[in-house]
Amino acid sequence: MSELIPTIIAKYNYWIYITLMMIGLYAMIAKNNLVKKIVGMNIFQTAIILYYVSIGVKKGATIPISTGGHGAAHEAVHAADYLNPLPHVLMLTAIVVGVATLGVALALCLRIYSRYNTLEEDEILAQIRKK
Amino acid sequence: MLNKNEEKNLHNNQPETAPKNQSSFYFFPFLITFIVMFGIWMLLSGKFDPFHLSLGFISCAIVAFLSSDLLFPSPILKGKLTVFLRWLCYLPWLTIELYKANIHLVYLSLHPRMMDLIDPRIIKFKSTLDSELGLVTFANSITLTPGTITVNVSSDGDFKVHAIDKACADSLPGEMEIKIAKVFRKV
Amino acid sequence: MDIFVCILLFSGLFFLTAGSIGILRFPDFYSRLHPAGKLDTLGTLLAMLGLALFNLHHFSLGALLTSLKIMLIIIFVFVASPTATHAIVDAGVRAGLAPWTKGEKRR
Amino acid sequence: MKIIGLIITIITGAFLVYAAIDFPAWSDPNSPASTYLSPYFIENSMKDTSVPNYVTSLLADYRGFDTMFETTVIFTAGLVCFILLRISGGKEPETSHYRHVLTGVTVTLKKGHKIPESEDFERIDDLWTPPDLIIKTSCRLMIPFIQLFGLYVIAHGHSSPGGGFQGGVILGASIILLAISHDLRTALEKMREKVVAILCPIGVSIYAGTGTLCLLLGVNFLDYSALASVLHVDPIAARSHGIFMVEIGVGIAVMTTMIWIYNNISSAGKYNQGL
Amino acid sequence: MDNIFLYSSLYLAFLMVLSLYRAIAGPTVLDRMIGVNAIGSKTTVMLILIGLLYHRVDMFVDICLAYAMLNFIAVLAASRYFHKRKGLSDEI
Amino acid sequence: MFWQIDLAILTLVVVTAVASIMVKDLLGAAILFGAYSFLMCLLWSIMGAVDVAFTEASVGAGVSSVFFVAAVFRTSRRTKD
Amino acid sequence: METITSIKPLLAVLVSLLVTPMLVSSRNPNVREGWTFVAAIIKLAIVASMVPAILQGTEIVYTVAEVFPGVAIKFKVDAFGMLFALVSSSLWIVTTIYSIGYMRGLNEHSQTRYFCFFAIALSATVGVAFSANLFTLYLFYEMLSFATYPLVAHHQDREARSSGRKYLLYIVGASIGLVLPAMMICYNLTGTLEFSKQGIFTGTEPNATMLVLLLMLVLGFAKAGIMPFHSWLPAAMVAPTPVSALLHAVAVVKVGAFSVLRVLTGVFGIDLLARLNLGTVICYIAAFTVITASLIALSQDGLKRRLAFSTIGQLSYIVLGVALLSPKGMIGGMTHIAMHAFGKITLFFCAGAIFVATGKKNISEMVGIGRRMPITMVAFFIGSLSVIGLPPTGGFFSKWYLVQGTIQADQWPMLVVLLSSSLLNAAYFFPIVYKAFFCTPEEAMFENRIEEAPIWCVVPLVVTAAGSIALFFYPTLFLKLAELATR
Amino acid sequence: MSQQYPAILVIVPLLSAFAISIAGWVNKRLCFPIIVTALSVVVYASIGLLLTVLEKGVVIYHLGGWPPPVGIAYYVDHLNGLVLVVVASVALLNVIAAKKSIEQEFPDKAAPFYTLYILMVTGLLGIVVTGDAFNLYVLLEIAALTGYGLLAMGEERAQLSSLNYLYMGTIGACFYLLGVGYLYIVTGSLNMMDIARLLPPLYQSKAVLAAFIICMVGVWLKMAFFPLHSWLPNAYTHATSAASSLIAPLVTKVMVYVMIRLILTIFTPEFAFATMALNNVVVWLAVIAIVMGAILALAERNLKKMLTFIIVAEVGYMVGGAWLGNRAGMTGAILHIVNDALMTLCVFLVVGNIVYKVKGYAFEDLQGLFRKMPFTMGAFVVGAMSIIGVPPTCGFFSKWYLILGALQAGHYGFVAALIFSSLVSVVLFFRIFEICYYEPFSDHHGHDHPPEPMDEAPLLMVVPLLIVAVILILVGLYTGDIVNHIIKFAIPEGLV
Repeated sequence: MSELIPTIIAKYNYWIYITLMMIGLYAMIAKNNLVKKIVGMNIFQTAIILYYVSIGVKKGATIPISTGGHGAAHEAVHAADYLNPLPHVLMLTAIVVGVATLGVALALCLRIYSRYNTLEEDEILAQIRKK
Repeated sequence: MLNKNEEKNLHNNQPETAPKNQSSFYFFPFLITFIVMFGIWMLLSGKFDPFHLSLGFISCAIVAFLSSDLLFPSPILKGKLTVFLRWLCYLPWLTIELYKANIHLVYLSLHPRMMDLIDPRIIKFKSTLDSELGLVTFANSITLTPGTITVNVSSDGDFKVHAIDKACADSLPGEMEIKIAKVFRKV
Repeated sequence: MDIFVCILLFSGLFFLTAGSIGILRFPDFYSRLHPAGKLDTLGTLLAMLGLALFNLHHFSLGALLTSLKIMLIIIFVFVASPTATHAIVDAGVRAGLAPWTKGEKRR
Repeated sequence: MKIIGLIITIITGAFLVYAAIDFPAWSDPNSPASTYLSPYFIENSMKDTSVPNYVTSLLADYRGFDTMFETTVIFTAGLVCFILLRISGGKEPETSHYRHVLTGVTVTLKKGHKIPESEDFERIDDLWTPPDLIIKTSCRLMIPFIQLFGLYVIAHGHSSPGGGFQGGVILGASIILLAISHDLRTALEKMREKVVAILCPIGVSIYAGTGTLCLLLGVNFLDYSALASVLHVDPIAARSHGIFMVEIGVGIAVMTTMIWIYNNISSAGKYNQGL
Repeated sequence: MDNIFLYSSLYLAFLMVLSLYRAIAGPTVLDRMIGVNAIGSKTTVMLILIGLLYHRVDMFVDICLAYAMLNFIAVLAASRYFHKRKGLSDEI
Repeated sequence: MFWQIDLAILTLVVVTAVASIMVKDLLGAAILFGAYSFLMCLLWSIMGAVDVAFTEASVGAGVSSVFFVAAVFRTSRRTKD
Repeated sequence: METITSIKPLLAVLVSLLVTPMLVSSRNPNVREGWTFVAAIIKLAIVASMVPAILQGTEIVYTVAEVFPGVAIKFKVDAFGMLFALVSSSLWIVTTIYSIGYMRGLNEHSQTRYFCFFAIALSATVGVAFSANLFTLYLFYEMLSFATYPLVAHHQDREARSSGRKYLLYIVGASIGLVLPAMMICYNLTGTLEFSKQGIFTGTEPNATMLVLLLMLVLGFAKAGIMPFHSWLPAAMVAPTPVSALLHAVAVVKVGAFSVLRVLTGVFGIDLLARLNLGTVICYIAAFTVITASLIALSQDGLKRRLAFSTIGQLSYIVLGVALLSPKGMIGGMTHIAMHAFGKITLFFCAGAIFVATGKKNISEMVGIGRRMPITMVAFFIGSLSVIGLPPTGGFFSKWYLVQGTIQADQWPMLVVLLSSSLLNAAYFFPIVYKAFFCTPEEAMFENRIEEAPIWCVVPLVVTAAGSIALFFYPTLFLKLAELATR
Repeated sequence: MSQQYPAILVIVPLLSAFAISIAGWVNKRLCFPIIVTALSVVVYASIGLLLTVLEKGVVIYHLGGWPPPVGIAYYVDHLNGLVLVVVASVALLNVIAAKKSIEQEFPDKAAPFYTLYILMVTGLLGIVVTGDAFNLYVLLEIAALTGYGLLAMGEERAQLSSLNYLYMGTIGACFYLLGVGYLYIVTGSLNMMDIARLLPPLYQSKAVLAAFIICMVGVWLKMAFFPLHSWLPNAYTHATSAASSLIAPLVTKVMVYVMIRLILTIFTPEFAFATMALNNVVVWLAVIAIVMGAILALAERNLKKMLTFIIVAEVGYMVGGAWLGNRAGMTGAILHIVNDALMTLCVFLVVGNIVYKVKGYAFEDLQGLFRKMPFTMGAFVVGAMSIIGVPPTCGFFSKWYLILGALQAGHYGFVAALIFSSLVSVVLFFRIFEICYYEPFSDHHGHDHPPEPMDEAPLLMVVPLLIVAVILILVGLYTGDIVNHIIKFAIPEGLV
């Protein structure tokens, strides 16, 4: 028990990312509405982004932009002073991919709606089966 | 979609200066937009080396080219500057009004028997303002000040306002309209 | 200076608090918009003003510009907030929401 | 389904929790992620590319290849929305509506008839509602500033947060705001469909083209230092400029894609009255 | 001063909880919009506070501005929904 | 990185996420999802990931919510869950 | 043993395959059948040209491509393969003539398809005959299975389709389900699949494995018709008679028997089988098949069905002969491939000719047919003599050797089986012939007027009947080949 | 120029995609020449790369001039050299064959279609060639997004199935991303080789274990491995023929490649097979996949859907083969990537031709096709034989290696499953042959149908198809060379 609490606190971000991810996953599996699933999908993606960003955090470091500005190229830079920029870069990509997926998914929803006039998966399937 | 009566009503309320003729290009609006934009650019950028300035130049030109007709829907610029200056002078007064109104609202919010104090209602009145910007300023000012929110404005100056209690409702149009009318009066 | 900043900041926070409480307590959608539209605007305004002032502590051109940028945000909020409030209330009217009148139950 | 979902979720979650026990503690400065590769970027970014924002240099140079594909992903999304939703022209609707601007009278015409070109009438759709005066006016005043801000963000990606993506999105959002506050037709007059559709690939091509230019100049793909000979600057500055060119390409692509997707979704491909 | 900012931020987070209650509880969509809008205005302040905490406020101002703009656009878009689709039959 | 704020916002984020998938109205879900994204943006700026925060503010929160609303506008708000 | 590398085996295989485009593209039936003839004759010529070399004891080898380490698509012509190839390619010519008569006589549809797949089937048959390893054999075996499917289901009606399905199910099911894994296991155990006299196994493998492998391989080549994998053959009799004749008396079923023999001699090796006493197992399975099939044949009324069950029984002779593991028995088994082929093809030709001329399929409807079609029925008589194994037909020699083999191997029960089955053979063939010729005029179902089938049908059956008799007097070629193979 | 091949491989299709997109607004007739030229260049470059690899060994290309752990690098070794050639040539052959049907099905959206098509090819090529774990994710998303678009362009149900694919695909990609994140948190690197170098001391870490499992689950989702396969059949069935004949041969195969790359390169076989000890579970899953795929295919009365279930079974082959944990099985899996891509292409092109002419692919639409479209159906027979696994065609040889691997691993269940699925394929395909071979039953109607005249698909569609059919046999005959000269070197020495 005495070890458990520090573990929980030291990795709070990781627990939350798992929670969020599971919320998203649950929504994607269990929800019946297509748009709801998309919401779940986005939560799922953001959870992963949260995870990555949490990797990049460093105690006592500042944001990954040089304080020196353009001119001060040759001052010594201490890596420990700055946050790890790599996960940030990766996550920029992930966010953009997320919005791209979102756009495509919504476009598909629109097409489906115009065809079946509903967004509930079971109703759509019932319509398909009837044919 | 629309209720028939309402549709007619709404249609009659139309402002006349919907941005049209996007293709036409006027030089003076362009220039003024450009200058305003460049000012903002310098503020935002904070870098005054040639590289960034030239970037700013290009950016401002792009924005001015794209959107000068949004900032200045009509090419007639006479008196706009005066109006703008007067509008700036109006702002401090508005801030004070805002402050006063908020004190009242805080009182309402935090009062334990708030439900008894308030008496919401929707009132209608007609404003004498005729310029579009004037109407919008007035509407936004109403929204920001004592217990009132503009629900709807027509281009003729018909206001529909939601007021939180009777006192607030009674204070309209009041002093504010006069002040704004002063700002937007013809030069 | 710090005290002045603190006063501004805290009064801003105070208005924001009142706004939040107001949003919770007012009985219907229209009346809730009052605290949301006004108190939040003012609260933001004051708090930001304080922060902009604080930023001028170590005065330099950069700091001044930053403070001016914060002022820019203030102006933006000043224009955008009533517009957003209006948009929401307009939506309520179009949605056909009847305003609460005295004596009704809280909605 | 709900129970199955719950079970799957719980199992997965438990597994992930189990795995997370072995992680280095959060915000530990000595974790491998913070000590292995990232110091290189932090310490050498200025030397290699003279870009103070490490994220930007990493994004557009060290891992520029990723970013190129990221932009392509955006472009793809736009294209997919287009291909899925856009109802291609040629089919005239049964009835068309025109509104007399001064009186607000709506004229409905059967197929085939047309109103002579004039200032007084504007084409509207059956879902038409008048734009709100306050929203319209305040947005009209805001849009140029938003656009300027977007351009500023693109231009200053080197030294402050932001860059092509963010600026591009803000630029796109300004046009979307125009469409929201006025209507889609107005926005389309600003940014025609064809312009959007052509600018978008051009934006990505600027990125890929910069890389190809480097390749043609005899070094590896996306190695901006080759641009030194073209721009007459030293290789480090050339990298900085290369990054800048790339950011512009990204900005254009992202802006147009956002507009493209919005146009298609909000009008369901009909390009009439939008949201 | 940092401590003041830190606790102010925490306080703002607490205020967000209050606004979030409105956003979650409803009862109408419009109430949710009010709640979200209120969260947005608090967030702008908080972003600046964080910038000050990092001592890099110049970097955060841009985000703050963009945030304010896009929050505005999002709220506007949501309210425009009712502009075109009046009420409809389902819950509002 | 300020763990106190981080903690508070993380909790809020979870609440918002749950709310946005539980709410029985798609427009409400879209709005709450917007709030979720904005909170995420805040979270990232707290963690010092300014560029990610910027991108999330513009892409994730702003444009995504607009897309959502547009899609809901073109389809239906009705949902059974 | 000397080996020669020559492309001839490949050519012999490819000839009929390459002619198919010509068949498909030719619009005129005469041209088409002309091509078939040309191919058949070239094929026979190529095969025959290799005979002298084989008779001198050399082997002809050709490797096409190595597909796995140690496994190649490779041809090897040895005496046994040559025997089989010779029989099938020479009978192809005869069958082609017969096909023309039969198909045109009945005005059948889709004749182009028929001739095409016939040609492909022949390619595959020769390929099996010449294959140098189990893999190549399997390849051509599968090819044959698929190529004969359209022939079996040629009539396209319900019955033909269901028979076709049954055919595929048995043949392909057994080959993929049993042969393929068995082959893989062999390869996994030994690393090679090459046929060789002493077998590919080292002999150290566990007995149970060997037994399972043996059963998988022997039963897996279901074309050999060993029970319980036999029932496709009667079903396949819905095919046009030339198909039944060549394929189900010569090519296909003999391919099965040939493959089994190859497996027994080339993969396991006689010595190993003898040492492990596995031959007896096969013997008993084959003997069971022989007796059962003959008994079933007795009760069949459909002429072709009776012939089919007869074939099942006769095929097991071949397997039985080799499984005796005695040299004489092996010679008997191998020559039986040729002898039975000539005999049985004659019988099928006759059945077809009867069908073409009268439309009758059942034995009970053939009373007195000898008066109407004397030539056909005489040929039928000769054919049945050959199958029973009575002189003066070639069948006598193979049976003679088989009997000697049983004695040599000390397998007395098998001798009994052989003799009793010969009796049964006689019992199901002679009544037909007897009823055809010797019946009272009241019983006769046909008018007393000679009306043979078309000349194209009659000539082949006369030729093959004559061949059967000729083999009694000149059996040396086949005997020599069989002796070479057992050496 | 030859040292730039890895870049050209991706850049040329990418740039041509934009060119096509623009050309679509200017002059539509330019699109097809551009795409064919670009893909030809790609094929040329990929073959050149493979030859270079065969000659000199692994080719490493530093993008942006940054050396590997810092920047992104491309690694081309024997494994992906082979897959590259397959991907490129399948794409080229398919686009030529699909031109007519694209023009028929969506005349006004041909240009965006071509753009998506070539972007997808770019994504797939990139996935195959990249040496960076995160770069792979981005490319995965490109391939996936284009895939959603292409698949959704089909008939009515296509959108729903495509949306389901999108959900599953996103989860899969996210899992993969998460796995990469787990690797990153323990190693701090993203480069595959670098990770492989850093990992061995960490093999006991739970995070690495989780990373492996999560990556695998993600990739399995993407490739429709058995319990996660539900999206595939509908998505592929309802798509247009031009799209499905690109996606069906390539996507699942490329994902199998990714899996093999993960096993062989990032987490070395020692970890995957020895430390994890999951072999048996996965192979049994593969067995179930094969059996279920076969059984579900039996239940279908629709050619295209049946083929999709066969794909599910084939995925089982490859996954099972790779997880047998020995050299023969791995060889079989890699060989099957090549073979399955080709044979799936073959049968899907046939479906495309049938749809072009007959406008349907339910079983009842297929009657009398052999007479009507002899060349198409001839190629179909070859493709079917290959799927069944009849010797001269290539399908047999990969099956051979798979069975051999299973025997060596002592996994008889897998052998049985392979045999079973072959038998089921026989039933499946001969059922179809029966229908299209014979004219309709004449015993009900009494009157004879006049034989339908030959009505073959256009030459542009038939010629690529026949080429594929010939390639199927050629690859079969030259399997020995492929295995001995390429695949042998693709598998690390450690795997016996």
